[in-house]
Amino acid sequence: MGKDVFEVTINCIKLIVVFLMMVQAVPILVWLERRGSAFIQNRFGPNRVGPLGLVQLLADAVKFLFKEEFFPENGTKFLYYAAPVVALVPATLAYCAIPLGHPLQYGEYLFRLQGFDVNVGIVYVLGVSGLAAYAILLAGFGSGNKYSLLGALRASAQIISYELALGLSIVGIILLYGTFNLNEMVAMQQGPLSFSFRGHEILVSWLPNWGIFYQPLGFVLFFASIFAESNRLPFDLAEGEAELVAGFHVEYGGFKMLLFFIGEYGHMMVGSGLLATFYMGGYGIPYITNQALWQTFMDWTQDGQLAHILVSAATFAMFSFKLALCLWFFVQVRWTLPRFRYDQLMDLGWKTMLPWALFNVIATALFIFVAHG
Amino acid sequence: MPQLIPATINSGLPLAGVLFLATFVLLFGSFLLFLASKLGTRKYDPVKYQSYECGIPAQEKKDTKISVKFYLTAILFIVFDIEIIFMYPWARTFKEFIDSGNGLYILASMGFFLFVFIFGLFWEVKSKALEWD
Amino acid sequence: MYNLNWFSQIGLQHYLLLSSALFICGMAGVLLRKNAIVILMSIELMLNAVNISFVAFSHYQSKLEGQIMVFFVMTIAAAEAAVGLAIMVSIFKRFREVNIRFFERLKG
Amino acid sequence: MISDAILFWILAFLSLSAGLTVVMIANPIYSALALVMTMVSVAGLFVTLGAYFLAGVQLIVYAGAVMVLFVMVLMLFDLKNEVYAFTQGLLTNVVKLGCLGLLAGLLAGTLVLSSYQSQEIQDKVVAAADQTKALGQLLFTQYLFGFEVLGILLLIVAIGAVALSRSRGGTHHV
Repeated sequence: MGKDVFEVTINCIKLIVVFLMMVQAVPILVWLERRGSAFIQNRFGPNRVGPLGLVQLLADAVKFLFKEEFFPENGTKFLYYAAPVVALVPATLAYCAIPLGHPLQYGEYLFRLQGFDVNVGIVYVLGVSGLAAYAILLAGFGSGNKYSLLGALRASAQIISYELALGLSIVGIILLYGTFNLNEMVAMQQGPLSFSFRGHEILVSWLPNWGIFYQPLGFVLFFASIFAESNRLPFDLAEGEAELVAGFHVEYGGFKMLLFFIGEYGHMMVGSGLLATFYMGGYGIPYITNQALWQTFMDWTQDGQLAHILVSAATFAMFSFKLALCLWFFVQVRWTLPRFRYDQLMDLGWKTMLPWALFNVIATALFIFVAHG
Repeated sequence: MPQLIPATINSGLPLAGVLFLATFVLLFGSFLLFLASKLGTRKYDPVKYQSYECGIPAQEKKDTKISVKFYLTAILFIVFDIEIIFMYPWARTFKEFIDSGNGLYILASMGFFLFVFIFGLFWEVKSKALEWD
Repeated sequence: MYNLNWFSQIGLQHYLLLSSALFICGMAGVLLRKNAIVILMSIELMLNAVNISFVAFSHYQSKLEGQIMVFFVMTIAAAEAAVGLAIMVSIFKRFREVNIRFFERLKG
Repeated sequence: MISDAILFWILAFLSLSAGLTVVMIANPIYSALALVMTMVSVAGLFVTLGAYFLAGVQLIVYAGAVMVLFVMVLMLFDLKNEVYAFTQGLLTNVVKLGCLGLLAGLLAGTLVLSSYQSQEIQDKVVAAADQTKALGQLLFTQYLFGFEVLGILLLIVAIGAVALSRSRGGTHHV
């Protein structure tokens, strides 16, 4: 955690701040989703409360606080109340492992712009977010309702099915970078596209050195998988309204519902953050290495400390921009594609994406073998 | 010449931070639920507390028929998940093996494993274990 | 001999003590419980306890072989759970029962 | 290191209390959830021992896959609460006593034995810097055969599970 009391305190505060950043992004995302859908469907959307309706979600949150407490009589009390709280944990723990910006050196202290630096970053994120199935299962069983149970089963079967394609597309990433650490991956994606092929150095100066150009198929598979993992349309079979009413959260309302929402949007943010880190250079600014960026700021300000701060700020802004772009895709896709049928969903996961992910692994391994040999 | 510090200093896994954050999040969620339960109004009505059943009175919950496909999916998931986990250390050390001149060896060892993996997947598809209806 | 130092200096013996305690927990579960699924879970608990001691030995003797063994144990445990649960499901589907006392009647 | 000691005691408390809950509690669903808790804290113990990759695998395989299957199966069975979780009778009491005796013996043995050896072993703690790489290299050279055999074992499990789910469940009628 750190060497002395000051550093430990800063690290604890930083963890809470990252968590709160994730929580406060949810109202903005919901607003974006509602306004965006209204824009796509030629409506207005929420526009009364505050400028552009921005305060609408704050008003909703306050309303949620005063909703009536409610417990279905067939339910199991402990599981029913534990589920929404548990739903928060996996997304938060995973999100805190994603690097949000270049580490900041301040005097003798080093502050990371990320919750914690894990040297087995990918494995940790996968392991922690795998726990998300429990919140769904607890909610489904704790409500004591057939629809909830069926929705929970569907959701967890869907999540675990797409975890396979997700895990396999990450094998391609590990082959490419040769590390589990997310920071090292970002460091390898700096500058313009360049790689060595059988001893020849090849430089493509008009493209950034991003993973998406090495792993285009892996990118598509990963992108589709994170939609399924976060139960978003076109994969939101868990809450097919026509068949299951609302899936595993039929019996939930008020603030408990909001906690589930925060968990779901948290998963979206984890998925988008990983997508940006693996395939789009993470917090790195395209075409420029971080060292060159620092040099530019150094020449400009003539102050090493200020340049460090500026590098961190610029990379953080870059990461936020990439994250927002990915999140907008989630919204855009929701209002573009129709929902799958359940057998189509399972077929897509097991019979289409899994073989293609296997093909991606084999092709990547062969390419690296040829290029290095 | 001054340098920008490198982005990575291998620091293991800060377990204390993870535990702290998990505890904080659990307390945060419980506190909000507690607050909501204190602030909310309460009016008792027996119908309100029945299970939601699209308007008709809830029936007995006995003998809910659940498709065996769900277990089968979960079991097959376990099997394939472990095979994928085995590929992680392989992918991690792949470049080192190539650099030490053992590229063909590591490729062949994973080739056999992948052959078994693909054979299993092919068999599952062929035996219609993955069909949903 | 064992003063406050014993609590602040964590060594191999702490992990071994914990491992043996967890192992006995699991063993008691296997021997005493009636529900067959709980028995399967207790076996998983025992395997986990063994894994702790494997990793502890590997750490304190700076040999990685212990970790490889844990890898293999985990795989076999998962395989065992998968097959065991598949058997449980097919028994439950037919007889609506997971009590091990009931299985005595399955002799053929 | 006092902070390591604190972490160890927290995790030991969590895993032991959860492990006891698995065995003691009558409702199998709570039993399974307690086992999830045990798995997660065992993953934490692996981290304190420097086995980061194994901790991740423990989370993914045990907590994320095997226990999900257990919880799913239990929720679908929807068993009624067992009043008597344990078997009854003389034999049970003998087994209980035997467990206690074995526990006492193991604890005493560990204490006595490790007080002899702990000094010499503790000096050469492995450097945790790049264990994952070394682990991979060891797995794919010295233990390659076991690795390939496990692949075949997993194939057999997959086929067996499908066959079991198709079976009608025995030839006799109740």
